[in-house]
Amino acid sequence: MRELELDLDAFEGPFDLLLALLLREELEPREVDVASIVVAFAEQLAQRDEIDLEACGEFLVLVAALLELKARFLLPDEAAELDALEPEEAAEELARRLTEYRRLKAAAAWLAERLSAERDRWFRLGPAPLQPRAERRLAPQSPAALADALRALASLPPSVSLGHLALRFPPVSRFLERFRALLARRRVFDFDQEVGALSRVEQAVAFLALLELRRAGEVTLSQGAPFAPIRVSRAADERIRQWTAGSA
Amino acid sequence: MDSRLRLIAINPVDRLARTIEALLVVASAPLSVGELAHATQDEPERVEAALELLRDRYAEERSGIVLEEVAGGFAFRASRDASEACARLFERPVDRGLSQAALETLAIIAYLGPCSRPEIARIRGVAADSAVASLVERGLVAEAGRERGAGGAVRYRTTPLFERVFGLESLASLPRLDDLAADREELRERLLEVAAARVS
Amino acid sequence: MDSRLRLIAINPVDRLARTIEALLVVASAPLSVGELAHATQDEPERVEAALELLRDRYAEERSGIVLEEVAGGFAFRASRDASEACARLFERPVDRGLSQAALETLAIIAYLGPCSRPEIARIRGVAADSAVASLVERGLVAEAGRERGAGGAVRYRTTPLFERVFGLESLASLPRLDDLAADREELRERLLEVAAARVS
Repeated sequence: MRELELDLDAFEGPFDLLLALLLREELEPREVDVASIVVAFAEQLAQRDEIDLEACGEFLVLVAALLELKARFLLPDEAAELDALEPEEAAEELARRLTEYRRLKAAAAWLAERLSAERDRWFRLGPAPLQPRAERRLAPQSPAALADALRALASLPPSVSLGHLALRFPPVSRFLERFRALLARRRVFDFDQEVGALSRVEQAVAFLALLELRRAGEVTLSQGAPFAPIRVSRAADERIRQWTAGSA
Repeated sequence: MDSRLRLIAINPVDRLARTIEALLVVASAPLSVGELAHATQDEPERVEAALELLRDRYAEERSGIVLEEVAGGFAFRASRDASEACARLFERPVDRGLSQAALETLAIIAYLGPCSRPEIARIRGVAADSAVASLVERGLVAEAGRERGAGGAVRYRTTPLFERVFGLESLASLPRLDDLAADREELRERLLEVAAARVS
Repeated sequence: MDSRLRLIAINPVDRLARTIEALLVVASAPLSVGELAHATQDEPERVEAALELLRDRYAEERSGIVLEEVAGGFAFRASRDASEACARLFERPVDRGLSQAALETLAIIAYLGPCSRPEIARIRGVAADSAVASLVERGLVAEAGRERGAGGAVRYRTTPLFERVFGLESLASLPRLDDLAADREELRERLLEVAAARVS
């Protein structure tokens, strides 16, 4: 049996190994030492910190396909009755996947070449040193809104009995909906600012709704200090980092 | 073709200036003469001569790119005649309105005249720090000295931008609040009274 | 002094080119013709004419600042002959090159569009987690939603920085995969031969 020269340094995955073996012109399937491939793969696994189940699964499928080809070659007559799976099918599937991988390997080689060719192209990462400041603009506003705001501050709410107020708790669901809608539009909001204009009872119910959202894992809460404004942010924040000045 | 010939043809300071141009367009902070000399491996005196050349080439009225000397060194900026186009490039979407907290804070400052944050907090019954900060950032209010001279709290007043946004010729054209108080002082007292009553 | 005289003296496309120069020198990312037309409030055709003028003025060998068409827009960069000087002062976004695993992962994401880690692992035959993490850290790829909406695996796409670092006008300027792997037929035939061998 031919001695297999396995280059473990160049070994990046089961596909690399199979490709190397199959493309070696003189190699016949019966000469493939499947055991040494398994050993090479196991050694590779041992060098890693954690076992990658996905890679192991892939490897098993490929080794099985290879073993089947080899078994059918070694036992041509019985093999036809052993299994319903057509060897052509197995080969076709293997060919499809190896071709796909091979094309991407070629693409990776092209990228590597391009990267080194473009090493002398320097450009600025991040904003310009004297970039003009982005201005926050506000649509025209009505002065009546100012008068209304001050009038509200200058008048006491009508005094009603506390017992009556207690009967009129607004439903928690109202605030759940309101905060969810708010978080659909904004990543973060200031709780105090949001409920500042509400009555104390409403504020209390709003706070219950906030705790409910936190319990459900929909929001995260932060507060700089006791009694400081509570900041509410979306739990799954999926902002996409576009331009990063991160260096290698 | 002949390298000696090319050396004579290209003015060496001009060549240095080109390299400095390149460095300045990549830099994200102003570059000092020292940094430029290090990067170009050239003498600081020659770097200064090259910068003089560039200052002339990248001058206001002559180019859209202007070389500016700032505290940390030299940097490119956009020319002044491009400022409108730059503003459009960096503009953010227009906000439709202000938060309730910002609106109340703005109303207090507009009607009562210069106010400090503690004063606004007393009237509103909640801290005013973030509301004031957002109004300053928007340019609707600005600092206006301190209460009782140095050491007192910073006071804030409305800006001309505030008047433009609210379509006011001046603060005198704010809607009248005669039903609440006769003048500014009375209004202030009334607001503080109500705030105290609200707490109790 | 005489404004009519100055209007005649300045070629209007040249004036537009100056404004575009200014925009490009402060922009944080390449600007498309559309973005430039919006910022300058001018016609896209005239913007293109002005860019042609600038492309000539800011050309390699002629200026330290070079205008390039990249990542779907136009941007300034340093001329290639200033590369050594730049290397003394700045850091590259991808400094020590990329590992083979990272390059393969990058190729998969660039060619196949948004991909999840399991998909990448299926194509490469090994886990892609650390390769994806290193690409995200370098800003070459970024998250792009999830497979089958919420709950699915996170998918990744290449960023504009990827196009810029690799000097691509857009993802469409990547070479076709078919051209890269011309011997795929050969591979296929060889495998089929292996399969057919048992029949004979």
